[in-house]
Amino acid sequence: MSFNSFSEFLSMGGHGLYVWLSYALGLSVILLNLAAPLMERSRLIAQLKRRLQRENQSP
Amino acid sequence: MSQAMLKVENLFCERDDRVLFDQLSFDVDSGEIVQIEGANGSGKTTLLRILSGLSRNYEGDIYWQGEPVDRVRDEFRSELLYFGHQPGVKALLTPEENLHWYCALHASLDPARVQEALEQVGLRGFEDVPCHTLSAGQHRRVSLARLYLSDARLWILDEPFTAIDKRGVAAKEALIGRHVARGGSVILTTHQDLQGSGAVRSINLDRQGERG
Amino acid sequence: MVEKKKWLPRWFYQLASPRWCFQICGKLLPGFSVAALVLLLGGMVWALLFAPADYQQGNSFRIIYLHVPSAILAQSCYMLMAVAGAIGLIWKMKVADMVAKSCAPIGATMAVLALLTGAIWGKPTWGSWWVWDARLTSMLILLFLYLGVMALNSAIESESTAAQASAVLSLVGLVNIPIIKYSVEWWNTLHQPATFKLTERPAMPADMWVPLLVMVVGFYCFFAVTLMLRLRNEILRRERRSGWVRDLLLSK
Amino acid sequence: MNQQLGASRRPDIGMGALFAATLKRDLKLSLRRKSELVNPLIFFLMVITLFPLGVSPEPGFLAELAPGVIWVAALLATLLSMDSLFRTDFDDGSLEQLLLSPQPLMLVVVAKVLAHWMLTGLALTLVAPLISVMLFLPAEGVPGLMLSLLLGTPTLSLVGAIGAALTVGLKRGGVLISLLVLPLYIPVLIFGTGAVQAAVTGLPLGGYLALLGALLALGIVLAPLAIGAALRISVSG
Repeated sequence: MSFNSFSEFLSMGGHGLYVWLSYALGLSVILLNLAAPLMERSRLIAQLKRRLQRENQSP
Repeated sequence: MSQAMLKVENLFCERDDRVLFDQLSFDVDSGEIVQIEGANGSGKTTLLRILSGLSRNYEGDIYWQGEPVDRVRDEFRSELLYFGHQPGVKALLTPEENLHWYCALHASLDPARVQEALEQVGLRGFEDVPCHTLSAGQHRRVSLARLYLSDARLWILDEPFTAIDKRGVAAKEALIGRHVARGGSVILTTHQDLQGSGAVRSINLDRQGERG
Repeated sequence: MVEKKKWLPRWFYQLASPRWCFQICGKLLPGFSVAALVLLLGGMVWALLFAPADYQQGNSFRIIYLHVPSAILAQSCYMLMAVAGAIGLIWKMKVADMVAKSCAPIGATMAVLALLTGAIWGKPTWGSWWVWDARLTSMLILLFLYLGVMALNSAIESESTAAQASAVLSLVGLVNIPIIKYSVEWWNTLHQPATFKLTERPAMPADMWVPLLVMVVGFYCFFAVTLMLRLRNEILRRERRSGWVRDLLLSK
Repeated sequence: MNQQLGASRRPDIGMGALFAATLKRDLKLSLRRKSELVNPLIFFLMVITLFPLGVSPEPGFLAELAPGVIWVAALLATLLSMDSLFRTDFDDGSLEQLLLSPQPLMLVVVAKVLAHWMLTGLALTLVAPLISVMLFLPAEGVPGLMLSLLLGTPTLSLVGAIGAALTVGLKRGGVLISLLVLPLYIPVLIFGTGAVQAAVTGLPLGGYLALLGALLALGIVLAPLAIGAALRISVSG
């Protein structure tokens, strides 16, 4: 462990803003990259289903 | 030679979410005229572009004299004359300059015959005026002069008779007839009935679309 | 396909089948997800808590554990995109086209992340948010290349034409990347003396580079997950008219 | 008229003739449309004029800025003219005829790019001394400027043509081309301005010119391949 206390861990030797900003950005980019295709998937499936129903109604 | 000149097998093509044709198969033999029919938007132009090798968004096989067309691309191209929607005529160049460049693209054509071809389409005296000063019909005739120059065996003509007067149409039909008599083949689309060009086989794309 | 190339292994043809690819991605997804989660979480904890601080840069050095993996991923993702595009062009393989298309947005976001973390690291180190450092500049240009491919892909309506055109562009980009990198590095040495760099450092101790390695592998696993998610969407969309997609939809 | 069909094939003849014919045709076409011919030049001059107005007219400062400004302006002027390279041919159907020719497509493509370069890159190179006077570039830098432009602008045309070929089927390709092509222009820009700066400070030019030449050689070998493939793809769509 490189830190003695939690507040020291948060401040990161004065560079806390930069380190935590980076990790927040990193996490959000990763989560965004997972959320986007998952949302796209549910949207796509709903759209394709509607389409299929439309086609079945009017063959 | 029993082999068909052009053989199409199981052609499939879709555009904008719509199947234009599916499992389309036909042969074109030498000495044949094949007319592609169908309503507007049925894929006539698309089919001609696929056959000529311009469009590659299709599935299926096309054979030129028994060989897959992709393997004999250069031979195929030197035996092909394609006449599309856009006539391929530069408005800033004169009819003569336009045809000379066409001859440069097809090394087998003799530039010395350009004058003769222009005379045949009735553009004598217009050889050296820029094409943009010509009428729409004359403009198109510059492109049609290629038919008189050509020694290609397969002609693919997309609406060759638009903006051409009656007498011109008769002359073009006679030309097509002569081409076929020499052993060439023609695949074309037209809104007019063909007369006096011998036997015309037609392929209708409308029924294709329903099946697909 | 006009002729089948006999010398290619069988899995290549199986991969060429969208349906098979969709299923295999579905099977691989859980494993990769778990691996990515474990490696990324473990790596981050290790990087933030246990890795030693750099004697020159202090704790801002911990940004490297995000910056380097994202930069590496941004580059390899471009490579994959171009290679997949080439396979799609040569063998008319639909799945390869879809892989190439799915790669672009992931790679672009990775390039953005590498740029942002680089800029944030620059503030305490160089004293400004942006320095025309060779690596950052090349990464910016890589981002432009990604944006170009994506813009071209979305501008062309026909799906197969868009895929082919993007493939040509990404191949042109692939040839250019080494040239761009070389020229930028050379320009950089010409214009400013080399200050100390974010990455190139002699003999990093093991307790610094092991967590870095964990993060790099974790990022690759994460990349595999998000690529497969996107690929499955793309397969569904492009194969919407085929029977198996219809059956799949009806069963849901 | 009555000759046997396909009788007198003369393949492989007329490749040089085709190259010359295409070059002549494209030059003729540009010369008959005078406004388009001078537009890139006027654009070049105007961009140059903006810098003293926008930054500072102070000679020493401008002299320092000159290599970069001239190169960036040349780059943008080339880019501006790029869109029309295949556009008119696409619109009137000439491009279709070109693609259906049994002759090698690359030959025609290189001829077209050469014609384009002669009327943009070469023209820009020739007016560059005038511009360098306006921007107070020291006289020692002028040969370096002209040589670097002479070697660099053909590469710009070749790479730009790839972008033009990729976007020729699109209605609004103009802005997109810049997005696709500008990142690829960066090495030429770096080595080009490097050459001019070296010339100004009296350093040897050879290395820079060799690099620009290497880029050009690579471009001549690879770009026509990409342009040809891109044209077939664009027309196919």
